[in-house]
Amino acid sequence: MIDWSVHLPALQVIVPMLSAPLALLLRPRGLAWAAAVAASLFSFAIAIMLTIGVLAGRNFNYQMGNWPAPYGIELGVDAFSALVLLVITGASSLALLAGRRSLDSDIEEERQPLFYAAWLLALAGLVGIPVAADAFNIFVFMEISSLASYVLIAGGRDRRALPAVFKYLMMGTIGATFYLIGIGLIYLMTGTLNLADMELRIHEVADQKPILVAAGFITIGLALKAAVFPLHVWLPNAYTYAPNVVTVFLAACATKVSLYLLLRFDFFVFQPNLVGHDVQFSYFLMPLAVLAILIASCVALFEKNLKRLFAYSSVAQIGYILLGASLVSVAGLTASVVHIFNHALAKGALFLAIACLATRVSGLRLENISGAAQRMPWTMGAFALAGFSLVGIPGTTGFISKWYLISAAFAEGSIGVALIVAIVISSLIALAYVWRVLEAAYFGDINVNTAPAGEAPAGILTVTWIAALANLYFGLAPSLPVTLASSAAESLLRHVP
Amino acid sequence: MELLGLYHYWVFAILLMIGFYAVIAKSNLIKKLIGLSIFQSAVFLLYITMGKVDGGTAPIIQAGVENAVFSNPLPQVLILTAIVVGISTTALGLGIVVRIKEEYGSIEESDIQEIDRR
Amino acid sequence: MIVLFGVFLLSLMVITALAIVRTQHLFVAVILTGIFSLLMAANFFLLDAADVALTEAAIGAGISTVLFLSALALTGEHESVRSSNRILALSVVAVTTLIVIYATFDKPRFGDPLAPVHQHVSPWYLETTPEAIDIPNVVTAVLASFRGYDTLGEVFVVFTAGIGVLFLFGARPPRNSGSPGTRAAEQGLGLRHYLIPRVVGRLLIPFILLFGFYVQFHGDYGPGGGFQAGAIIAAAVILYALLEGEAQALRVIPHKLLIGLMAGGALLYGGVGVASLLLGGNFLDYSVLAADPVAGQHRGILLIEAGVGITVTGVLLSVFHAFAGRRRR
Amino acid sequence: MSSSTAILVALALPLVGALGIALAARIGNNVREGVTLLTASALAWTVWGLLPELMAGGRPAVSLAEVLPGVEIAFSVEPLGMLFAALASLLWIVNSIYSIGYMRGNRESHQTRFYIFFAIALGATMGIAFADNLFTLFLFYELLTLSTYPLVAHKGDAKTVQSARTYLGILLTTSIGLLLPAIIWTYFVAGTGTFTAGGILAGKLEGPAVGLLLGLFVFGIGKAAVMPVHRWLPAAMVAPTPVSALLHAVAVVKAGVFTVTKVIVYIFGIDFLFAEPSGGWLLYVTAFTVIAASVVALRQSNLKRMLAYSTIGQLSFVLMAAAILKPLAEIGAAVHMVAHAFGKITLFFAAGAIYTASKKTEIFQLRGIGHRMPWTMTAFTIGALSMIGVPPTGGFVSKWYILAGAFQAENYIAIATIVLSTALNAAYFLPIIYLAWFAPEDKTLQNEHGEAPFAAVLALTITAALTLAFFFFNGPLVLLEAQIVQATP
Repeated sequence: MIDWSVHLPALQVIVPMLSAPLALLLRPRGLAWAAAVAASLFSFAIAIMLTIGVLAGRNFNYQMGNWPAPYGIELGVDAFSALVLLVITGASSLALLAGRRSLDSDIEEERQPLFYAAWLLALAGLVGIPVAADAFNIFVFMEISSLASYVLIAGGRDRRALPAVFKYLMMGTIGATFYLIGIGLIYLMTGTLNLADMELRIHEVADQKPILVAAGFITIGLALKAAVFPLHVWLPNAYTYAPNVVTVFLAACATKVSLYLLLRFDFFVFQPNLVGHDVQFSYFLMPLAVLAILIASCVALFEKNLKRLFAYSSVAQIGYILLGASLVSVAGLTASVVHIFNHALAKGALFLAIACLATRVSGLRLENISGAAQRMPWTMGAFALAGFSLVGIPGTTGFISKWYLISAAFAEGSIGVALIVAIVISSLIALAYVWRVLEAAYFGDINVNTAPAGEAPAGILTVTWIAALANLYFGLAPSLPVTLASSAAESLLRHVP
Repeated sequence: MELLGLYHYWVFAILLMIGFYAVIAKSNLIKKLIGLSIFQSAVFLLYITMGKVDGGTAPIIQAGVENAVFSNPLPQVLILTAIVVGISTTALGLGIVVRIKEEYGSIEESDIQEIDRR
Repeated sequence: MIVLFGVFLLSLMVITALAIVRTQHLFVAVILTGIFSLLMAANFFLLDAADVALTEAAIGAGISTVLFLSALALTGEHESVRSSNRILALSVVAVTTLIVIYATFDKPRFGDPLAPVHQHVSPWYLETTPEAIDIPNVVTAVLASFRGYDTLGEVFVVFTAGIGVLFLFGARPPRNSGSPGTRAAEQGLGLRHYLIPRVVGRLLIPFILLFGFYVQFHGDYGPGGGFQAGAIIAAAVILYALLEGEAQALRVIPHKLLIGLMAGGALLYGGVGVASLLLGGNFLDYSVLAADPVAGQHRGILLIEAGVGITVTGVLLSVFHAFAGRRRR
Repeated sequence: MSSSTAILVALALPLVGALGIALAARIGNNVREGVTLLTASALAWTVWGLLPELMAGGRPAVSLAEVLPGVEIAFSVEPLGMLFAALASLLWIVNSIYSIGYMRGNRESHQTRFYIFFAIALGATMGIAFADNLFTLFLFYELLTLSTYPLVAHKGDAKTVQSARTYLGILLTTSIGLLLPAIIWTYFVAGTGTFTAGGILAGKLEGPAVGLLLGLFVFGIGKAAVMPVHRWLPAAMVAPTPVSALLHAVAVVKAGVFTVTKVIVYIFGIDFLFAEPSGGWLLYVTAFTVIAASVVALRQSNLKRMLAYSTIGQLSFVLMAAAILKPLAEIGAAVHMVAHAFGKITLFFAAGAIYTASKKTEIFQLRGIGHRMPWTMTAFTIGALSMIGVPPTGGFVSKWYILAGAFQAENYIAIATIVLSTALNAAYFLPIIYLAWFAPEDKTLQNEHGEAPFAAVLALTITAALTLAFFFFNGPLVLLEAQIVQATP
């Protein structure tokens, strides 16, 4: 009898991956969606099982092809990766479940099998990264996820999606290549690709110039992929012109995976080995994070296109995640990791609500949704809930993140106070831009020409509400993400001398 | 040999620079893609260079040959993968460029921005 | 002598790269890129990387050039705007280069057998391959078995690109301008009316195919394997399409079959992994595929290399047809 | 029903009521209003049922969940909260009766939404009253803000939405911008945010930081309307009058001063704060607000806006009493909350009744209106006298205690402020009383009207009676609130 639980880390990747060619071959075409949903839900279930295992104190290590590490490729799942896996597979499942009708209107029927195959590949690529424990393997899966995401975004109806994708492709490839250069330099000095092995062997490297340069290349390369300010320029248009449910999926997890990797590399490989790297890391990231938070929030405040508005908000939220990490403390990292989870919930729900709106409103601009709440009360209700979560109203997930972040900042003394001021100001800006939308929808006059005819279809609405209520649930009972996050933070910091 | 080694690394750096420059400075999308592939090629060179061993041969073990020195197989494997990844990216990029041409009638970045602004 | 040749090749590469960036004629740039790839392949060969050299030649110089040219046919060959943001580009590039050169100061000596790269993992591969896998080509052993999971990922990267291009071109072009009739006819005919290319091509195609299969199945013993073979076989079919016309080529290998190849190869590879799971091993542990572990490795490598070759052929051909079948408006 | 169950029931009742209202609205308006009244009565019964245990010195408590390590959603009943909850729940009944008269009399739209959010707001008020720690309090504080927004923006025209934006903007900005950091700071310093007799910050914080934290709290709690964060209150007057009456004279604003008082008493501890000079600014700021608001009120011509500024002054009056930091003054603060609630709700009811009957909103229009609306204007007079502090009204009692506390502390600024504000109160209320009763009617105005609908008149009569009764029967309350200061070690 095979003990399947041993194989969970591998199954996590190969289930969506092998489903992709199957989905492509399926006839009739409507089945492709069903196959994608099934595969996505299945990998969600695997992620849940992995999480349960991790919570029970189990450590998942898997030798691909049964070759011992560091010679073969190793997979590993700990609390941090489990949390990211939950986010990815959850976002994919919800977006797919919600997206059938919405995608039907965006993508012609004959192209749909290709599209769903690309979706599954994106999913496989994204889950492949947190599961991997080998630097080069990460690169391969990064490329699968990137190429597949380009395809998904290119499915947008607006032709502006194409230049947006091209830009994303360029910057994404440069980011990946930078990462590859960094890995190459480390490999040059240590002769290994396995992350754990790397950490041990960098100690022995006498002169560290190449390692230092490698740290720079890897950090910048991943920052590009994670849309860290000011390397975020690909993000707003890519999110804006992608099909609506693709935006849900990618906004919830694509940049998060790169952030995960950034943190993992910095804390597992560089912090323990490079003298003063923690300080460099902080000085490099903290100003960027603060600028991201403030500037991107301000841009969002004046943006009229709904999707782009929240895309800029994502750039700001990435700043929050980095800000916590840049404090290099348990509290700060916990805040970061919790926010990875919480922001995915909030943004996912928001973009789902926007997808709901899009089923009835054309041109998702602020003036077009004037009075929409009267025709679409459920949609706007979910939108409001998710919006509150983004702002950080107590009782929602966003509040939990803010709580941890501000607590962590208090521990930093006078710099902390300045950070708190920045956090608070940007929360208020977030309040303003969320409110601008809500006010237009609830109290704007209905424009006869553009007003929605009625409520969104029940299917997508149900999924949206599940996501919105998750914001409430994890705001009041956040023990799952908090437990995972604090254990992730501790394991990250254990590597810092 | 030492000099050749450094020369390899510097050529890597120069090619990287040329490719990167083309990616950033060129407005033509095809030219950008060409730049990107030069950029990636430079990295291939870096890896393969580090795999070389003095007096080594390709890592193919021949029967009867004892004490042969082999170059490092691992970087070669990695670059095999990277080359394939590179062509995949290029193919997708070209596809997007063709679609952009169809939609916008131009493949110059500046023209496209101009059209979108209107 | 080799040193001189190496320096010569490298210098030539730099010059070619500069020429590529400077020329405003995209056709010239693409052809130069092909030459650049060939130079690179030659250089790889000097550095003992035979497999990589073969791949770079087949994919970088061959397939990539074909793709660029077919794209050029659809987009135009002249670069009208020279450079947009030169200052930004120059400064970013200068900083990057300085950093890279800074890193090279402490690099281990080129070719030093005692460098850390050659100390840790790679000796293990060289030692373990004869006993555990028993094929001469260590690169293939690492590629297909020790790091088979990477290669699986790689196949899926190719697969993704194939899906991507098909997806992009599945969208109808916005306007049907131009005169589709004549253009289609032209494409349909290929070079059928030109006797010399046709005869030479016809003579060549079987040999190219044969070479492709040789590379596919000889990959265990010498340089080669699924990727190279896939590229070569695809090149043969592309040549056929050029000679006999798109339509004829599609009649031989229809669209549906291509998609089947794309998906089938990937599934074959994955299937081998799942089979080893079901037989009680870890994913991609070929040892369990036969009673004897080494025989199992042989079987596994044969199958996955076949999977790789099939997918690469399928994807490259699909991509080629997607480009070639697109009408310029 | 055990007392901890009672707490949960008190929290859940309004929410269940809101659901019931939504469902009942499909049956008919009378059923809907019936549900509202039923919910209000049940709530009052539940809350008042807790009173005997409190009087006996009991402190029922219940903990729902631990959200984060050390951060719980927990509730407990202590004298201040009991007072606040009892007051709000009692007045909700009266207010509901009044709402029926007002909303129907003015043919308001979206009445179902109105009653639903009203019930939710009351639920949030109960949460604030019973919160056992800062986190729980903050949770319900924000819920109260959000649930009252639709009530303020009820009319939905551009001007109303603009005012509602000011309302929400100021309240959320201050709470997220100042109160939240203050709360997290407290948790960070003290390791807990549980309201504890005698405070939790003593020995954990010193010097200017104390004053700073107090500032974050006082201005973060925008609902207390200490200048300069008072502007939301006049803005909120665009709401229908029942909202202004119960929420913006009782529930919301009292939630503000209640929270500040609670923070002073249970987080800082009055002895700690008294000994710490950096917190002394609170007295001056509140004293200034009392005077300044009264002066502004003097210049208002719109009746509701005048009442709003009067409220701002009275709120700071309570805070100033708390800031005297002497036992008698703390009792006075609590008592004044009640006295002001009865008086001010009466005044608002009267203003609303006048509007319903005659559509008059400005003070100068009220000449001789006493003869057309004798019940209403009698109630108005009683309310106004209570504001000034003339016996036999409730206002007199609280001013007495506060003045006694001020003398106890020899705090001459407070004494002077009390005297001056009394004079100012008289200056803006007496002219109205004079106009209403003794001035001849303005013949150019459309004056053919009588009293407001019966429900409205009934409600304002009840509250006026309560104002008078409070003068005579305040003993139990004083006893109850004395526990706060006795508990101080």
